[in-house]
Amino acid sequence: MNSLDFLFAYFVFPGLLFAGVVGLLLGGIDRKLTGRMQNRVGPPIWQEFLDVGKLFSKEDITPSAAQGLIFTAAPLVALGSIVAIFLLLPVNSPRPALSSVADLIVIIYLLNIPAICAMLGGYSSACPFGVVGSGRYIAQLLGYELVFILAVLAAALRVGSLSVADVVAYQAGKGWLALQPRLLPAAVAAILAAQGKVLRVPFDIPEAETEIVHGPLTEYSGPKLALFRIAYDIEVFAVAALIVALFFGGPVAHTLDGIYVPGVVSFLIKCFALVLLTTCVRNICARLRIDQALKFFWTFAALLAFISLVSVL
Amino acid sequence: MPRILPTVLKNLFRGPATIKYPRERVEPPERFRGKPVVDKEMCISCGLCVRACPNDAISLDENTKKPRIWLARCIFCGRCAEVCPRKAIKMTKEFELAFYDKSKAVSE
Amino acid sequence: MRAEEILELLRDYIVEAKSVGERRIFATTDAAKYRQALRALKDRGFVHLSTITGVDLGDRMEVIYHVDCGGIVLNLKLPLPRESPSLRTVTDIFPGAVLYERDLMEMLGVRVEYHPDPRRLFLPDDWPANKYPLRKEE
Amino acid sequence: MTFVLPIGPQHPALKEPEHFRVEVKGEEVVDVDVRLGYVHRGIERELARRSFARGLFLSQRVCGICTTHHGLCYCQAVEQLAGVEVPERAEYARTIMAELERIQSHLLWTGVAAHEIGFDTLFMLLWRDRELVMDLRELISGNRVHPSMETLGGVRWDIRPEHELKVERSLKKLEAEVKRYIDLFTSDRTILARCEGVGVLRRQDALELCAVGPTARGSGVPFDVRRDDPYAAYGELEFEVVTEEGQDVLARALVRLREIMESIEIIREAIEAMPKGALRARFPPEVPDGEAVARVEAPRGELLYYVMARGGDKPERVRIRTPTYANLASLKPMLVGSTIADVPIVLASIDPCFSCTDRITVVDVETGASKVVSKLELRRRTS
Repeated sequence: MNSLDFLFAYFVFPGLLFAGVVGLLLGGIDRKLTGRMQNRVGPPIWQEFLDVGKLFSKEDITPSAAQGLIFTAAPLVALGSIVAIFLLLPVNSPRPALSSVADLIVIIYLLNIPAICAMLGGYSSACPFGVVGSGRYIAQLLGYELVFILAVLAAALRVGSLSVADVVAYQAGKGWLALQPRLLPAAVAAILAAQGKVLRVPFDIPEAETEIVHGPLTEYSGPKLALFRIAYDIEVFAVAALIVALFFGGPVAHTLDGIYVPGVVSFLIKCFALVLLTTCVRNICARLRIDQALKFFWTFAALLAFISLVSVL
Repeated sequence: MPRILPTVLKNLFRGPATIKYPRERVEPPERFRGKPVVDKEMCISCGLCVRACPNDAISLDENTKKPRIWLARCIFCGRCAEVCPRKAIKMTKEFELAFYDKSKAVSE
Repeated sequence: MRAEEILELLRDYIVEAKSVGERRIFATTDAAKYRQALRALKDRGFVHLSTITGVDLGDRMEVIYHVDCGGIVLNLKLPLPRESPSLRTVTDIFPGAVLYERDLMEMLGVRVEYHPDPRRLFLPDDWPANKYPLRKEE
Repeated sequence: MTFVLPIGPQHPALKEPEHFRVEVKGEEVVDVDVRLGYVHRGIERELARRSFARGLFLSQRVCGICTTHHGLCYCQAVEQLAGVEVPERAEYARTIMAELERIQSHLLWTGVAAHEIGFDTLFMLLWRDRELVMDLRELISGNRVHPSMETLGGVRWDIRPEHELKVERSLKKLEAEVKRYIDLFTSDRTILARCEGVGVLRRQDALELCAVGPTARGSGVPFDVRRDDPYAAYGELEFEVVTEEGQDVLARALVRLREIMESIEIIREAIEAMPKGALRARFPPEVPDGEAVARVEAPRGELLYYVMARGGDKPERVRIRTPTYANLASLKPMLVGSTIADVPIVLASIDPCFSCTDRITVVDVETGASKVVSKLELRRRTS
């Protein structure tokens, strides 16, 4: 894995360019479907590209009361870390670009960095809405992270290794983990936690538009907000990719009645299906309060994950 | 099972309730009160409309003595069209009345 | 509860009264007895004070309590001197009057004693102290 | 340690500029103070300077959502003063327009409430159905927001048979949709989680603080001007006053939704019973000396106009007390004790209309002369 390959992997194929384009496209499709579900025309699919493009052309403002350094660094670190995850995730072949023994734990942490960056951005922006939003974000993170880790552990224990490549290889042989009765609760728990992780209604409490404007990102505008928007869209794609890799077989090429379906395509279809699910969920419920969300995560979702964890021991 | 799910899924396959204005347009109904237009020949310069207008948006031209309606002040209530004895003022169906230059916001 | 019964109820608190139409009564009272009148209405079960209106009649000021008595609107008029109009708060009888009295103080300059929260309601903070918009300046 | 969270005057939850100083300890609301005056246009002084015919159009513009009710209330007050009898057909036409306005106002509110609790799909669907009623208003009067159908002495246009046909068809469609919304509001778990037991206004507080409209009826107070003090054609129509016992945000929402169903029945009844006859009675330019109080049941509650005239064609004093003004006092018992997340939905639950509430007179006195402040200057002063 010499440095040139690494640069190519980071910036072009599974990294920034690919993940960015697919992430923004998924975001655009999500907005179009939401529009149609709400009986309106909805924006074109490439709307996310237009939004991000316009934001980059805007003036870059840092509030005077904010700690400039953290305020500016937060979006950059968020984007950098979320793109790094794609090196560790199996995208086109069962073996991810960078593979090591326990990369599952590295992925879990990398997935949390954008959330922490948003919190840092919120606190550093010295705006009351930012502070309240970040506080809520931490509370919600404690909620869904517990469930997500339990679910991922259940899958890893079932396979017996903490490396994504092994999990994908195991599933290639024995079929999707989600279909196994002992691991189905974990899959459902992971999807519920994903709804919280990507801040979709009913869990978009940190960014509750009608209560605290835009939560941690209230003071962000222009290029910094564009970076956060890209990081957010890629994060949605990354969470979907991880759940697909762990529970739905990952990028396994198979032939469907004669047509050869390459790994990447099946992987993208499965990710798209998951994102479609979150879109559907977000259009049929209202936003919960932070205490209700925590109660939901710690009781219902955690129980599901725990059941499959115990059954797999 | 949330009651709104069937509605939401049905909406996916139903056409949107919204249209792509301004490319597609909807014809306003017959009684629509849009921009008031003055028919100069019919007008007998009686000034009833000037008095009836609740917002003093109508004034008679100095020399031609015909009503001039300042659209920036007009509230499109239709009183002028109602009181005009010769029905010289009519409320058209035109409602796109944005102007860059305020002096042009006038209906002669 | 027809108009006559209400007039009967308030007979010794009001100076003169006339009922207009089926469901409107205009009664005038004076500074000493207006609180007993409102108290009698409250005890009789009419709890809804629609609003308090302040009118500057030029030679004197008038504060009108509009009370809803089961569909009939009783307008209790209280004349006040124009120089330094003042009256006691009625929030102890009708707690809902708290905003209306602030409005009265701000717009007409009627001093309402013992008001729980005598701050400004509508006018901006930098509004000159003793200027009252609803007073007749001429 | 309490922390003051400023909500407003610019805030996405508030469609109009008002300012709430919410004192919170952590997420729990300790105290609320409301500060108004940002859309303060001095309408009452303006009305005193305008003749009755012109003042009617200004009174309709006190509020953008309940324009018919403001115009109707002003007309009735002035008609009481002048002793003018409004023809029967005009009374029915006024009732129909008033009920159409109540339906669109309640649909608008329910949509905004759904948006406050993050249910955007419901928000979009509710506002799509509201277009059915807005199109009816535009069909009958030529303008969807300011129909200004009522005028001194009657109504300006007639509701012709082909209009009645369209009204009937749209109402049937609307009735089906609203039934589904009522079913949704009583069953959807996420809506119940955000609305049930939130912003409780006890019946005793509602009575003490003189709450009006759905805010009071949601706490079991059966106070409705249409039944207690009937105006227009409400005396001849049967309808029942909708009340709920829940005393919380959900109860107020259900009152409004059920009132839509009631209004649909009222409109159907009114269309059937509408007699033939004149649309307007002659209205004298001069009005005798005297005073009058008119009340209507606006979508948000009891709306009261007090008009006092000393002869001539201009009123001496006009007092407008809007329903939101009456409900403001009830906000405190509702909010104290709830959490920050509940503040927007509780604020919205009284369906506040602040352009209604800020309309008292302002006169620029620095220059000494009693020059009335122009609207533009007024906004500069208060912004």
